[in-house]
Amino acid sequence: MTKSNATAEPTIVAFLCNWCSYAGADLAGVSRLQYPANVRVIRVPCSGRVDPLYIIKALQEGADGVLVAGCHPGDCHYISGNLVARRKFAMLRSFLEYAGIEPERVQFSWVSASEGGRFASLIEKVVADVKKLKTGKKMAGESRSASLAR
Amino acid sequence: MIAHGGNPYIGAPVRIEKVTVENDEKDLKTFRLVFRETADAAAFNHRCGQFAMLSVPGSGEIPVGIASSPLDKGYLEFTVKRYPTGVVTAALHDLSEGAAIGVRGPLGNGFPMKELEGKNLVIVGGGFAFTTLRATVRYLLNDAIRRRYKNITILYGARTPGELLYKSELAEWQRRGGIATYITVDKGDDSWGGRVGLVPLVLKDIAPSSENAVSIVCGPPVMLKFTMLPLLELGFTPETILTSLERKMSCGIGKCGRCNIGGSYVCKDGPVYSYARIRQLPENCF
Amino acid sequence: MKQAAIDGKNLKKLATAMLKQGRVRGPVRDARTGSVALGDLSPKNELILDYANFTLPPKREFFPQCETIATYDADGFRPEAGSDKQIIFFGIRPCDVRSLGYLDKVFLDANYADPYYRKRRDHALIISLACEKPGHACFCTSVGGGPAVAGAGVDIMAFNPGDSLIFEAVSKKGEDFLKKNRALLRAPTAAEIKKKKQREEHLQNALPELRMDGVTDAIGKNFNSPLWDAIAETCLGCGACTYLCPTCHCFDLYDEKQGTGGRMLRVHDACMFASFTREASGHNPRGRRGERMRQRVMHKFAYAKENFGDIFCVGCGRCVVHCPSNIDIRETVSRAAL
Amino acid sequence: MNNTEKKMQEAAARLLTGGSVDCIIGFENGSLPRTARPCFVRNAKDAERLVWNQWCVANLAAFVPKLFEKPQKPRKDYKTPRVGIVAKGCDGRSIAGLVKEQQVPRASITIIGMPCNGMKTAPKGEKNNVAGELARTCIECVSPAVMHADIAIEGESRKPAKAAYPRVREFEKKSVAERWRIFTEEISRCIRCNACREACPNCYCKVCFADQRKPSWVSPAAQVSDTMAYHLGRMFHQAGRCVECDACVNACPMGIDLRLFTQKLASDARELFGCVPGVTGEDVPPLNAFKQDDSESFMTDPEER
Repeated sequence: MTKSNATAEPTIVAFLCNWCSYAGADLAGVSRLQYPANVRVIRVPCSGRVDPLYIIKALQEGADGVLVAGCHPGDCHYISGNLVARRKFAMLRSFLEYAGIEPERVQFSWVSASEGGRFASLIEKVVADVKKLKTGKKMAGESRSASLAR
Repeated sequence: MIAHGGNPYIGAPVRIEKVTVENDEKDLKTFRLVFRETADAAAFNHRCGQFAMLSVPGSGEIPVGIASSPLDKGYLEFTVKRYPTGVVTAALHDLSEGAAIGVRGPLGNGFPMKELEGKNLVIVGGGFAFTTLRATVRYLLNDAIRRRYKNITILYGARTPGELLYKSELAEWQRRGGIATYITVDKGDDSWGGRVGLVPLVLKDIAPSSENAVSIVCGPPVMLKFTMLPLLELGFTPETILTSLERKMSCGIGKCGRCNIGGSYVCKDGPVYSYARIRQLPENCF
Repeated sequence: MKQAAIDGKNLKKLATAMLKQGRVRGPVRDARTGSVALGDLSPKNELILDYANFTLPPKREFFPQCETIATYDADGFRPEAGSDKQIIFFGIRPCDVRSLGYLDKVFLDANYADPYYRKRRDHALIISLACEKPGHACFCTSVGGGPAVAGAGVDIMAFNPGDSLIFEAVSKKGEDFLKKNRALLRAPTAAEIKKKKQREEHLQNALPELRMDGVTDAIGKNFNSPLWDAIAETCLGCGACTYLCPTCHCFDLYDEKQGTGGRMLRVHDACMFASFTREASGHNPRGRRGERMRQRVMHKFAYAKENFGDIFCVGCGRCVVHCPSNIDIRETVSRAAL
Repeated sequence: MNNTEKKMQEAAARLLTGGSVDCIIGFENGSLPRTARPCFVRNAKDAERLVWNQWCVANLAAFVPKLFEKPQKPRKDYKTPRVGIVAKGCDGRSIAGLVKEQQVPRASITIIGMPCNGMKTAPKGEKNNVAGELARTCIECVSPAVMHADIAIEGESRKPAKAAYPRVREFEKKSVAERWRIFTEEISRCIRCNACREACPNCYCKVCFADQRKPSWVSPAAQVSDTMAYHLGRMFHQAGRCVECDACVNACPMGIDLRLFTQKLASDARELFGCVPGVTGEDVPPLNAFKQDDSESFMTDPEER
């Protein structure tokens, strides 16, 4: 990850579910669809596996944005993992936004294994959203080196 | 103490020269370290039973007993067990030969080798706590040193034959004269022709004389606990039983506050204590 | 110049003069909470004289909660050099000054002097201000101090007998400071000195007295008492007591990776946390809350006495006030010393 | 002595004499003026130590999960303890939550439900501020009555407030940058003493994520970004579980306004899932459940432009 504070080329960490969204990303690749190279993919078994701490940690370690994608409702390999995730992320996104982390930085979406095109446009949208933000690396930029000698 | 530019918190740079896997489980490795600066190497003079902090950049530091003899010049050896939950031990085990780490030490008091001269020594070790005892035995076996001490008896036990450390050295000690070496395992296997039995029981069996003798015991807490009684029965007084304790440490120089037992700091006042002293300490040490 | 006085109205001028001589840390109003905290003096942040004490102890100025002690990369470690800037500390309470004297014993011992602490101490001038209104949990007089008693490590002791401040230089550094600023100072009047004496006597007797003689031996005998578990029953296991204690100095060293390099940090740690002594094998020599409570109390009242000759408690009362369960060290000590 | 306090002492003494509980967790007078502090009472004689006044602000449920931790090595003589607890509305809500999350066997707990007129807090360490103020959590409390009391002590209680979250609404109106500034300012006061976590009845994890070192989610270094991660993580673990008791706020020695943030979680849980933890809601915490028609308006649809 770069150390710069600019959002010119942001780093997006994408947590993709193994069964749908990761396959969707694969399909985008196989289909030679163009999408920005800013994304760093982390494959997870299910969107329900994504602990909010993963997202917070990614932001703290310097990610400019985080994307979580899983199977569409009804398609979850584990029946309901994505539905539990949906509730969790609804609250998480609202909470982070409340604390001052721009909603553009933390996004969630459904991408199925056949939606290579949707994946490519999703990445385009997320990268464009994050590029619009004034500052990069929200949490990391804030204070990694600041010490609290009070 | 050798550390980076005299700063007691920062290790002097060393290189891992050689890694030896010691046991069947492959969770015990001996690391041979060589100082990057010759001045550091020349100035590092440890006593048997002392320890040092090994610093793995990015992971942290751990206190480890020095397994090489003070007479082994040019390098230091440490045997480290990898714990599934341990951050530093795991990182250290993942390093290969040539990697750069840090060492600060020697720390702690060590065994009083000078005071032990002219005595019979009974060295009892169990498991991977044998490391500083190995340093001691290597030291004692030096020809110039050996004659300063009388009879030397070594008893070393491990859970299984595959868990015995320093196997080739053990074999050599058993072959050579001048010391009596007893090796035992808790549980033998098909290839094991040696003794089978727990260290305290074997100790009773071989019954070394306590006359003009000092016993040095290192091992897991439960072994220490059950070894004290047979030693006392053999006539060793609490003052003539020495042992080495372990505690979690961070600074190694008596400041960070976690290794103390009562008012005694294991890093600085220990790790070597006589059984007499241990009985004075308020907590159960093992 | 050993003794000097300054009129209240000239205090601002002294502040301006001090700011020219270095960074000045003193009692200033915290904009967010309205309370008085130890902060940077500036033309906007005026010195305040009416306060009991700061929530955070001054140890943090010399032994910060988190400091980088070295950075490293492929070439090896580079120890942090630290700042060469002089800092004038104004208004450190006498109890807290004494705590610095105790920390000196720990960090500046003959064998392993701590270079980071050393540097900060060497670059500091400490002006202590006698207490006018001790807080309701203060018990400094019971542990060998007093609201107007200068502790080891102070450079100048200041008193506030009314509309003026009286300074008494205790160290050479303090004398130099008074000499340097003599244009703003005058000799104290006899009336001022008399008033100061009266206040001192009054304050020394104003605080409740706890019996502390023999406490070390008495606690030592109760090491294995079930009392500790009983006292710790309502302990939540947080570190408020230790982090706010001016003499608690336990720390951890922590490595933080950043790319191919990283840094070594020293961070405050607390004996009240279970993780403090938990070993990689899972074994914890102080696994119970009562054992950790015992460690904290014994460290101050027995082990410090054994190792350094002093009880490491200055009676500031922070742990009493800020414990979420109001576990009161005064009560703990008297129970344990029975 | 007030009548409520007397009745509570009698109830406690009765429970202990009758042998239906092993201990009672209640309040006793603190060592400082204007404080009451938690205490454990084990025999009926000591029940007179128990007090009930306007300073009984701590949430006693925080002590309960630890009492039910089983010994590491199974012991034949281990018996599940039976615990009595002197509870306000908030303590009661926390117990209900702990029962729901199976941390505490309901049958082993006897709740002495107290009438609650709201508790006062005084600034810590200031000598002359005698008054103390009604705690914000009490002013905004939506359920002062103990709902699951086994023994209900009669007396006057506050009227439930309407759930309105005015400070949350006000904060939401600020710009994202301003919110971040305030969040940063509050969090940077933190000294990482963990008092918020330890005082919280819902923080019963045996090893907190913040203490894990493999992986290390949050560095022990009290740098602002670590501290942010700690608080975001800890608070979000309370999503749909926080009973708004302000145990964290009262425990904090630095006076950090954690309520400003925990209330957002409470507000969202109510709005999105109709859950008021410890009062209404599904049989499991809302984030352990789902509905087919949960809102997903927050999700990104790349095709919608």
